[in-house]
Amino acid sequence: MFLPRVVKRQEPLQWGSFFIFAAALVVSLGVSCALLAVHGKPPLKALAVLWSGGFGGPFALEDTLLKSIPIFLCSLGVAVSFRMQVWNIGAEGQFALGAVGATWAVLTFPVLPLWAMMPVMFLCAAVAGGLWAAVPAVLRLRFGMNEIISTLMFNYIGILFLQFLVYGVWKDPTSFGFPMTSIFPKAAIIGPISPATLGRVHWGLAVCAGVAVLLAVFLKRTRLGFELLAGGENPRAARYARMPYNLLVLLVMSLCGALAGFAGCIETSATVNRLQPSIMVGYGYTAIVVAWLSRLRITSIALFAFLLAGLRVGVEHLQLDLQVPAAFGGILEGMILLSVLAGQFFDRYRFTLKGRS
Amino acid sequence: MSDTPHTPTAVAPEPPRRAREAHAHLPPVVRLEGICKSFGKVRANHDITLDIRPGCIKALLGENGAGKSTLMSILAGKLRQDSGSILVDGAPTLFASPRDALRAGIGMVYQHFMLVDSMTVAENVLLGQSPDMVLRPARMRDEVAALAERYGLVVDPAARVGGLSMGERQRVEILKLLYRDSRVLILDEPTAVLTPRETDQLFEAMWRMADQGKALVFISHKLQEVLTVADEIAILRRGEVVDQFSEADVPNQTVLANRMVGRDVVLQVDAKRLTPVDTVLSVEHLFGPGLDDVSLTVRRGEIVAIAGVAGNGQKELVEAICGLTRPASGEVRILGRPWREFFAGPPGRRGLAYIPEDRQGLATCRQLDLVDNFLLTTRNLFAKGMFLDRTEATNAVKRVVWEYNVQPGDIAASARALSGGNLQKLVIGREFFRKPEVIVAENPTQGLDISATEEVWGRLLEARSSAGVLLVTGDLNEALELADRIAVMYRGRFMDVFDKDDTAKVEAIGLMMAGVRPGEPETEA
Amino acid sequence: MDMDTALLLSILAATVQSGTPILYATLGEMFTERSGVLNLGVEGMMIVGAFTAFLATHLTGNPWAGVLAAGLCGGGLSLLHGIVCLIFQGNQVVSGLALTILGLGLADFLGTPYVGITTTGFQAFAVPVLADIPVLGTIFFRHDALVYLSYLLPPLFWLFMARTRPGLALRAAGEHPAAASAAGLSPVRIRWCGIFTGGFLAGIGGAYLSLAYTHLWTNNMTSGRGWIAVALVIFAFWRPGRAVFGAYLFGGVMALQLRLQAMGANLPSSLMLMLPYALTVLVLLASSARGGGRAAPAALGVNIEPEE
Amino acid sequence: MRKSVSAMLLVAAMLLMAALTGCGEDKKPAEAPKAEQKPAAAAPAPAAPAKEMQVGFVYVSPVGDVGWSWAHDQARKAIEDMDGVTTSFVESVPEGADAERVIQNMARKGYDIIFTTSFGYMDPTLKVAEQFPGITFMHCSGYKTAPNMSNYFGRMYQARYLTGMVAGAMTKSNILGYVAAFPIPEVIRGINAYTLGVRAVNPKAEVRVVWTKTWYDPATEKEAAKSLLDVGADVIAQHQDSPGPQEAAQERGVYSVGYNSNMSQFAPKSHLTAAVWNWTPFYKDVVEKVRKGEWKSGAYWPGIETGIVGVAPYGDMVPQDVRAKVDARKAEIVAGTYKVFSGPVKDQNGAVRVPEGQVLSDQDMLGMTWFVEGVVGSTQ
Repeated sequence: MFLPRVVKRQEPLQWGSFFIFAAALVVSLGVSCALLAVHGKPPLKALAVLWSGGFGGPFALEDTLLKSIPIFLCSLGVAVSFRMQVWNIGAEGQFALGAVGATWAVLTFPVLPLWAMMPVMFLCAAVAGGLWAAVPAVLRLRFGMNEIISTLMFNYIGILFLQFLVYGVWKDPTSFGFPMTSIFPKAAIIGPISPATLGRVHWGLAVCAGVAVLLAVFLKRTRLGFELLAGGENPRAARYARMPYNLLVLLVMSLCGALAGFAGCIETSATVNRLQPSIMVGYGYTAIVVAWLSRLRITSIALFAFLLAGLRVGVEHLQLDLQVPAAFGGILEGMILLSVLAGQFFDRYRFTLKGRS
Repeated sequence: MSDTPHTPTAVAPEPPRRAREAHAHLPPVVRLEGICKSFGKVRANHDITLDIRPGCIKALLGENGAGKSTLMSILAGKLRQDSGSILVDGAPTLFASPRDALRAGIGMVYQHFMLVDSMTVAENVLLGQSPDMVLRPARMRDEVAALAERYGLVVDPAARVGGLSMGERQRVEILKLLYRDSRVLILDEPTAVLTPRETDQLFEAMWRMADQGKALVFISHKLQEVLTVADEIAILRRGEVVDQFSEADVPNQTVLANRMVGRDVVLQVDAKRLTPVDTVLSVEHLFGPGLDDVSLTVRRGEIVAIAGVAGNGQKELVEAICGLTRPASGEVRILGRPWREFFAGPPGRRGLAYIPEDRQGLATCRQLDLVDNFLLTTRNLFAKGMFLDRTEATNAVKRVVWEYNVQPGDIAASARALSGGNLQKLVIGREFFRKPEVIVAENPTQGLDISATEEVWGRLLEARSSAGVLLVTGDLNEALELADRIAVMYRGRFMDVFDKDDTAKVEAIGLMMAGVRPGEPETEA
Repeated sequence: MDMDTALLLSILAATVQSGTPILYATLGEMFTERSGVLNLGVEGMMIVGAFTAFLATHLTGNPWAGVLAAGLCGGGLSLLHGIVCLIFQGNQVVSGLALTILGLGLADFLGTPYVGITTTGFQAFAVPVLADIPVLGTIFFRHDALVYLSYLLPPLFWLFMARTRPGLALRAAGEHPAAASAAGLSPVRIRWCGIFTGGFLAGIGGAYLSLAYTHLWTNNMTSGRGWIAVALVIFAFWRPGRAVFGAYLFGGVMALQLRLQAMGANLPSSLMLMLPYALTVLVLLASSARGGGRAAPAALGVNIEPEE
Repeated sequence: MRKSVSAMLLVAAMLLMAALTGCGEDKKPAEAPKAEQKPAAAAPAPAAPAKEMQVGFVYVSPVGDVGWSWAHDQARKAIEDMDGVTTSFVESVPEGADAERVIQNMARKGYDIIFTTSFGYMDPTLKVAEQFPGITFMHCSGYKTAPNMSNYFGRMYQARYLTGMVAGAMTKSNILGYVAAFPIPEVIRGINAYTLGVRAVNPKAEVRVVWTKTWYDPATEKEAAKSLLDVGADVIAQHQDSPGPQEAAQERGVYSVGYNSNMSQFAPKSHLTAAVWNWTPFYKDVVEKVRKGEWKSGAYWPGIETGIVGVAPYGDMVPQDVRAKVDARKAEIVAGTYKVFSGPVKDQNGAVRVPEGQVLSDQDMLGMTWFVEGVVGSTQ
């Protein structure tokens, strides 16, 4: 019998975890490419297109960077709540509510100047997204309701609520009845940072940087941040150390909602300049993949958000050049998540062949 | 720890063995030969050789951590040995899983019962061994009832396991093994969860089983019990068999104890009495799940020990006192402040310190480093507004690590790098850093070696000068060594609270642990 | 029969029909969860089932081949969850989510060329005698074969769990895997079976959508039904009887939301479409408030650590 | 051992799936666009010498849906057959930010004409059009234009009106069902025209509307049709791409009216007729004009007279007199002597929206958000 057996690792992996991640990536890309080959598409060329479409060249990088902004913001929130073992998969709905909140601000105070409009817009987005996330948190704390299901259902409800508004009361009277609000006033549009050098990359990137720094300081340097980190590590110990567990759950959920709300606000304002149902393209779900891959390290989140944004952009090129269906992106995301998840096994265990008598 | 010699257990004077000799001539059922097993760098078993004979009760005696459970888990197929072999009926056998061991007729009653609470007794007994595809509940019940009758293990086959007492559950565990005609039954610390009366019943059942030709292995660290029930004794120390005795040449208790701990002295400390002053903890008429009208006061300058068999409400009481569960009714006052007010904020200076039994799962986070673990309960001391002063915290951790001799002292390493004893030292260092005035310690020396135990005891006695200490322990010796007053807990209430000098009551602790008040006639527990 | 009664009966009949795919998926997930594994990938397995059912029927012309293919592929996809959680000790929540993402992607990717084709599939037929029972006949016995098959599942499920040896073993693996292991069973192997069976049933639930509900295939045709099934398992306290009730409750709401519009109710359609999702939240809230979580298998979602 | 068995099972299941798809592939007629064999144009310069015209299409749904995108793709294939033209398409492009990126990619890759065929592509198309003034953009179903961007649509409501006449003549219960996608003017206009057609031959009939909020969801759309059947409708019309409603009608043995293309293959026994698109002549014309440099920006809204919309062949059950009546009205519309929205037209509440003798303007039709009298339902 030469079957390997499993042994618990005594020392944590250091650099090995990087190789395991790389291996997981190779496995998932390999499986996906095999599928492409079965489908009659040249897999190597597809990989090349995927790469050049997402990362090869200034246009690609610009697109990827743009797309990684909302993914990054959603992922930050999801990562913090996953860390607390709060399975908030409602970033999608919180994103929608953030967009709704920002739009409400714009429609209610259309004449505010830029310096007042921006804070009001972001505040409303954060409040709307945060409250939308706080409801499942309260339901969990008060009634023990499973937050996975409730946040997911809140996604559907939130998106339909957005539709309800856009098809109804918020419909632009001059849009010929089409479901969209009127174009935001200039003051409510997040503009490009430097059209000459950075193309369409807008100030949302700066918001990301700001949020990331603040969050990093919050987690590393403040008492509440410490409680979040430790509480997520071991909920029993958190109770033992008399951390306000309920408050922490409420806090991470609201934080996640607020961050996803920021993302919704930025997408609405900077990318489409108005609210319309089509802003919902599943960033909230991609955020889950990013969050799990990066395990709360903010720099990793940035990296993986960029990677997965590039994947999404690259897949569009695949579609254009090789007529590969858009769903290929989903396959890649799913496979990467599954194989990385499986690969994390090696953080804690190793296989060995010795020890059989 | 050795069991205390002055615990009066109500044991029948002479084992009612009838068929002892019937099996004496038979060869061993199982022979362990040169078994070795390591976990990482820790050597749990080293070159162990043992015979297990039919009709014979073999005791495996050793301290916590001596390697008894590891050895038996290997025999039961749960763990795999690194080297060495298991001979069943003389033939070397490889156990890949408990299933293989069960097939070979070897079964184990684990310390933590392997029972499914939501199923009935009969279902649990027949789990994995009913021959039919379709279950017939009535027939299952009859079969189990008949079996229980035969070995004197009374339990209702139709009852759900979740509603049974610990003693009843243990009977179910044994029935499971008997049902599948196991030839070797391993009982891992079976008396830890039993009242003395239940212990006697267990011993009777064990003798009955041995008489019917079963080979039994009795794992324990309690000398008295081993001497009462065993036919043969093997002593394990630090993963090695240091001595084996057959019934004829069993030495006296003191010699056994010396062999077990590896040195002469049974640990004793010099606990000078202090004069208790103000009341720091008071519990009045506390009710709740598992608690039935508990009242207690602890004063500064004294140690109050709660003795009792595990599972009689100690955990619930501690959790209520330490703010983990809200008391259902009744009043808890800590340092004069009501429960709700006291536990409103994070732990601070001169408050309550809780040293829980579960140091790995409750008191620390395995993945975090020593500084973060230190900050768990001291974070309020290093808070500057909403921020944390990590530099100051790091310095404090360095001091504590040095002062309490925590090894290895790398404060950037994660807590899982520490052994149980060192982790306990860190926890105590952390809790005492806050200069607490109420200390709740729950089995603080469980799993610790002698020197660590000595140190922990010393720290607790020292802390007594400025604090009131509530010591919850399953180890009667510990209670008697450290405490000024002792409360005996049974089924969620105190049987009595008395001074250590009240010898009459101290003598009766064993009875009280079984729910019998001294002077009252003994009733069914 | 007057108009209103006829309408009511037809709504109830539609209730049974739209409840059926959810019932399959719910029972499947319940089976998996009873073995101690939480598989949130129901949506993914359903959609893969819907696609493969359509494809196999399209190729063979036999809808039963489609059902078989759907079961096998739904089960096959669920085995990925098994690999991640049973072998590699991965987090069950995240693995399930990944499975959903992957399943939706796979079905969409492979299925794009088949959008817009119809296939034979199952047709409704009245069960002789039973269909003539007043009221009940109309509601229950004028459907297709997969609906009739679904009537057998809950009692079979109950019988299996309560009255068979493998059922006992499965429950043990979900409640206390170490106890199952100590009893000589292999909880890991049992969980493999639980995962596969759950995937198999979810696949058939998907097959119902593309072979009986309609005879077409399209992306996202499960539209959240898999998630509703996950919620219903909690709502049902892990009991098959309540699962039937829950599935038909949702079928009823889905049938009703469109009929309210057809009857001329003047409500914004977005709000109507929220109904099933809002109901999921309410229903789950009700069962959580009643302590439904305590009915969960004790070891649900907890991986079995490998022995050394 | 156990693990390897399960792994093998898994592989087998995956292979099965892949094999099934593979087999399916073979049976499908080869229709891979030729563009994919060519290396992608490296130079993004839009002014590259146009030996070969490159025409790109952006679709909102899969081309296989036998619906909206399928109809456009039929025209694309026709263009592909023209000399010196190559085409490529991207399907299932979500409206919004992703659309902008896809269109931009096409523009960067040097396409000469880009057709964007869904309403939601309007703003993205406009944005990209501003960046690439040398490329011609054609946006379908919107209302915005730019110097290098036209919008275009067809007067589908004319065909809707004619199918309504057929339906109105065939109903017995005087309740007609209409499974509608989204409450946008295009759909509302179709419902109104259909209702006017119905009431032209059967003034007592009413049209009930159910919104599905889907363009292609067979399950929901079929269920919606059933819900209409349950309230007594005996003719079902639809404004989605899936044949789900047609199926529902056939199963209940009532009539149906299709949309986009001739849907009789899905419900031969119930399919009365369908309002169909035929984009080929219009698209060919656009390509020719661009090639010759005669293309002008504008809003194009051709009607039934150009053949861009039409009525599918009648089912066998449609009686001769009904056919004659509908054909006669079609001739009037083609000749321009009859306008669908000519007064008096009342809305749901009975208020006159178009007075006697007047005709609704194109502007009003494009922004229509109210139902005509005879429609039961909400426009939200």
